[in-house]
Amino acid sequence: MNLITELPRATWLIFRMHLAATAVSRRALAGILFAAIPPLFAFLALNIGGDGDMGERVFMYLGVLVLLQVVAPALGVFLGIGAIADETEARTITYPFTRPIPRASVFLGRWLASLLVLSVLLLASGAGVAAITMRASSPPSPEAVQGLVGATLLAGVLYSLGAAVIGVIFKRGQVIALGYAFAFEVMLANIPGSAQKLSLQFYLRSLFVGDDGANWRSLEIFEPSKFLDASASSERLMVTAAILLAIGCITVTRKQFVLSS
Amino acid sequence: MSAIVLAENLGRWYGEVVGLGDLSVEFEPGITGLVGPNGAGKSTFMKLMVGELRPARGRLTVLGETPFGNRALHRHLGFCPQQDALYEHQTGRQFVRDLLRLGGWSRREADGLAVRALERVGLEDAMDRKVNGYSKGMRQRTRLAQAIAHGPKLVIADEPLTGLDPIARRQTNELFRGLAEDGCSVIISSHVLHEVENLTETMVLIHRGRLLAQGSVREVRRLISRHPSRVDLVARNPRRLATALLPLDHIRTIKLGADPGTLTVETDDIAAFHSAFAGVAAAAGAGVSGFKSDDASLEAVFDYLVG
Amino acid sequence: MTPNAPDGTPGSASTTEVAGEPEPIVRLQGLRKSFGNVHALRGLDMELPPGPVGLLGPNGAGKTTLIGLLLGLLEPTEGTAIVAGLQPTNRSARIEISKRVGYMPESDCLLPGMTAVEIVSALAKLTGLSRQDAITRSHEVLDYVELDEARYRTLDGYSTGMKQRLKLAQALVHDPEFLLLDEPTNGLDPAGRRHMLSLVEDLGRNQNKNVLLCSHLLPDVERTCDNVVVLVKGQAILQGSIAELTAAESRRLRVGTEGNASRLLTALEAASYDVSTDESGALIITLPQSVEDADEICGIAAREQVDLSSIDPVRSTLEEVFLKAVDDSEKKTETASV
Amino acid sequence: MKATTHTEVYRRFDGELRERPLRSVTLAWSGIRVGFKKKLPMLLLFLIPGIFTIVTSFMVQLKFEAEAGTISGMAGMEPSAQTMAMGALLSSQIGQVESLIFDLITNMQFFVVLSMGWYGSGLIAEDRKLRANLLYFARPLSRYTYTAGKLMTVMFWGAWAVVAPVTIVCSVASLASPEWSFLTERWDTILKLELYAVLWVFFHGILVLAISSLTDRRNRALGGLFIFYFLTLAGSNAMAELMSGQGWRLLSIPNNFKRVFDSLLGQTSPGIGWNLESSLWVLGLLTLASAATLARQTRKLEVGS
Repeated sequence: MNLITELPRATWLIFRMHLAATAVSRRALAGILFAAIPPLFAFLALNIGGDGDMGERVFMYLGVLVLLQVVAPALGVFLGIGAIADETEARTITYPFTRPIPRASVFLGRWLASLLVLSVLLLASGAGVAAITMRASSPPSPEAVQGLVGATLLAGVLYSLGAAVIGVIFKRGQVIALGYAFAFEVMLANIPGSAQKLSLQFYLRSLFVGDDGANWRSLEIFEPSKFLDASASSERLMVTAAILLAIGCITVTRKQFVLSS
Repeated sequence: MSAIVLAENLGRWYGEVVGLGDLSVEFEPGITGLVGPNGAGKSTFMKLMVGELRPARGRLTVLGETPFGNRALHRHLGFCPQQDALYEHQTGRQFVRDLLRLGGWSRREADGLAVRALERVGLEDAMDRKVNGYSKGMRQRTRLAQAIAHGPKLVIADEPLTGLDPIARRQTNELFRGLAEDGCSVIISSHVLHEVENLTETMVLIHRGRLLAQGSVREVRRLISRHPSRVDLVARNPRRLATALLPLDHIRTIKLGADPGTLTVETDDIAAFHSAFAGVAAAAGAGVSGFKSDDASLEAVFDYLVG
Repeated sequence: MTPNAPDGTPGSASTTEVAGEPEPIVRLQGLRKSFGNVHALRGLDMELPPGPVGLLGPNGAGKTTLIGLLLGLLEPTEGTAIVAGLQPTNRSARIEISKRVGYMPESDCLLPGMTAVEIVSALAKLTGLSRQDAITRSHEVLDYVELDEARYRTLDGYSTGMKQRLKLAQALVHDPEFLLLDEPTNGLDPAGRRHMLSLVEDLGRNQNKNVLLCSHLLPDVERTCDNVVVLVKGQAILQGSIAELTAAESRRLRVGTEGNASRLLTALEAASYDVSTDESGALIITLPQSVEDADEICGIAAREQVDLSSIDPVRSTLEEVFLKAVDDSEKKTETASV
Repeated sequence: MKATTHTEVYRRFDGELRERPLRSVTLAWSGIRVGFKKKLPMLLLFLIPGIFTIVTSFMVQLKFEAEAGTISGMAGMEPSAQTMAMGALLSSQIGQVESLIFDLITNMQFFVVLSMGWYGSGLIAEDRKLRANLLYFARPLSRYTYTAGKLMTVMFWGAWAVVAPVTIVCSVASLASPEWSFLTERWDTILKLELYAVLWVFFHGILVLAISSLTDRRNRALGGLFIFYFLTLAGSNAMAELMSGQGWRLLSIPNNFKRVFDSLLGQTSPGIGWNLESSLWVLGLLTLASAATLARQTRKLEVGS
């Protein structure tokens, strides 16, 4: 059987196996808890002590500060890092690797399963915040909602994929991935200047800031900034994702995993 | 007979640490025991055979194929790894079934094969329980089940008997014999030599990453001439027996034991001793009641070679 | 025995002796332990005789639970467990017990990154040795297990054999009178295994330690222990001396041949011997009343030109005894349940 | 002399077994020694606080010099009115020594949390994974001693990164101040600063340990710690921006420590309008929750499961 027909089939099987495992794991439970926080905050902000007149503000603040900047990277790293690293750490990688399937399908299947769980969590979280704030007076514009939720989902794809690739390559991958997402990114993205363009957050923000960055200006705590237009930045994110995916698949196919005994 | 595993100058290092030095060996169909002291390279060799690692030097073919990432080979290969790792959230049945499905079987077929394999390893009562509740021996047998479930031509098992209680061990040995009868080749590694010895005559002994000996224990023993063989005898009248044995020209020493009635003989040619003994003992009439050469055991051979 | 011991009595920490009859180090009476619905031990009565004792049992027989109880980590649901004359019912008794018990766990359990001396001396200090004692004593026990220069290296490069010896050393560091060794030969190669067994044997036979050796490798138990306890489904189904359990049968011989076994069998049957073969192809011969030795068998073999390779009285191995005991107890529970 | 031979292989031990009071220190020390062998976190732990400490020390030095008006005090030159004014300006720009030290801790807190997490998240998780608890609890050792030992280990690393820099900066301040006035007149400030540093380390240490005891994978513990820390931080900032209610700031651990610091040193910072009790409640409850988690999890370890 050739690789073209074999890869999707094996990926699908691995995907199903890992999905069943991820869905019932304590990791997913922790994920649900974390994903529930932005909607919870939105609800509290509008109902307790709030004047109910700031649907848009609440949406933008929670969406950017909490959902896009913390929840998406954190859950992305947390769920994505395990794609291969979990199996090498648990030393179970031997089982799929001694089966007649392309090795890349193990990476793909497991990452896709994590991505599905992650996307459901992020979508639910984003939709929750949107639903709560849309009911308030002065709700966020549908474009902003679409843009931000879309950006969050794309963030999930990129962070989880990046973490998965780091997990394939490095032994202590999680520290590197966390360090990148929380120390490096946060620093780069929030310092004005062209260094921003090195961070994923910059492109993700470009997706929802609106034509002249109007949505961004409503976030007063951030410096005003010049962004790319949405289509160009989404294009670049896609290219990044494709490169990461290729690196992941090739590394898994080529790399010898030496398991500690 | 064609070789199922063929290694030529095979080597694999972990950084500066040698896993396997320079190994050239051929495995023939049937059950083969891969023995050697800790750190001899048994596990590295097995990982190379199943394609978990790539050789750093030399050539290795298994069933005529190079193992690393070779899907065609993995269809015919079953591997029972040494590490006690399973997918903890699954039941034994799910575990074996899911792995079978990766081999292309439909859900129904895979389930049938999984149940059969689990029955074969004696887990039929426990197969619907989660593996994290299994005892060590049950986990070991689950690993074995996934290695045999797809009807492979070659089963490679790394220390499959470690941690098993005697009952499970007896069952596992029977399982290996059954597999061999069905025409499946089996390579098992072990430290516990007398168990491999119960299972097969054919051994490959490696030490420090090199081949030290191969063949049946008995043959290997014959090849080692630098050590005389030792024979322990028990007789009512040991001195008379000693006198009768002394003229045999391959006898090197005869020693009366501390316990009354015991006698230890060292001989340069154990086969000649075996063929001469019955006649000499019958003629001497010394009342022989025990006769045993410890050196024929695998452990003794192992000690000579490694020692 | 230590030839220069200042006096003949065992060390000061030994158990109280009652009228020459030594108090068993462990006495269990009707011991039950349940975890919810799982009954790990169901009425265990056991007295450990002094000296090395083997504890056998299939996986899941309750050995882990028993060890937990003996270490005073668990409390029995019912019944009593007396270890070194103490009942582990309160904290001070438990502490007293843990000072007199040395435990070598089965699992790997050694943290990488430390050297052997560091590990043993740290654990010694945790047991209550002073700093000076801990260092001296660590080196003593490491000498005893023959962990030489490697003791100054970190664990990362240790082989299984070295780790096992290190685990034994830490169990010995406070010189306990009762040693609980859980699978000490697991994963060892023949040389390592022999070394470990010689240490266990020395501790049990020469150093007057009460050793409880848990092992799945019955030849190990047979070699090092005087007595054996077989645990199945939370009950002791067999206790006794190994020598008695595996006593040789003087009237039956096992004769090994270099080929041609069937020819010898026919000839022996013709000479009115009662002969059968075992699974390895050797002949099992029952001697008639008038015959005392194997000379006649040798004569027949010589006449038939069959080369003999061994003659041995039939002796049941501990493995056979164990398997039979387990089978019997299974049959018993089956009939009970029917 | 009476002839004796000493050929025994196994030596008896007749020494005394006592429950020594400092056994948790033994446990901590062995954990620390293992930690010293890890290179990368060691770099993180020493380099970054090191840089921050040097910079802060320099600033403190500068401040005292500016106050004394010797900022451009070249040899033989009288301090002119101009340099005096410049000194005063600089002095007001640099701010109080206390806030310099607070900024020091704040600026490096993420690195310190990362490195404490790196060291600490494996402390109980790896014991669980390897079942090393069997070695510990088969000895006369209670889980309290065990926990204390582990806590000391993680606090040791925290202390290196937090308490040591504070001490160094305070020493520099004492040296730079005219006639040791910083030490003699404001010794209570030094004590309070140290107290604050120790509190900070204790709190984060117990948090790290509690998360570590919940899993047997150090990576998961580290991930959990990070998510917890950053989610509360970002959430509290966002909510506080949205709502004028200050209460939301209580969600973030660094904010609470800021409040404690202000009270301790009698300062007021902009944007902190809640009372000390609330912050103490939040931190206290978190500490209590961590301690309860530890108690429950180590109990499981103690019975060998």
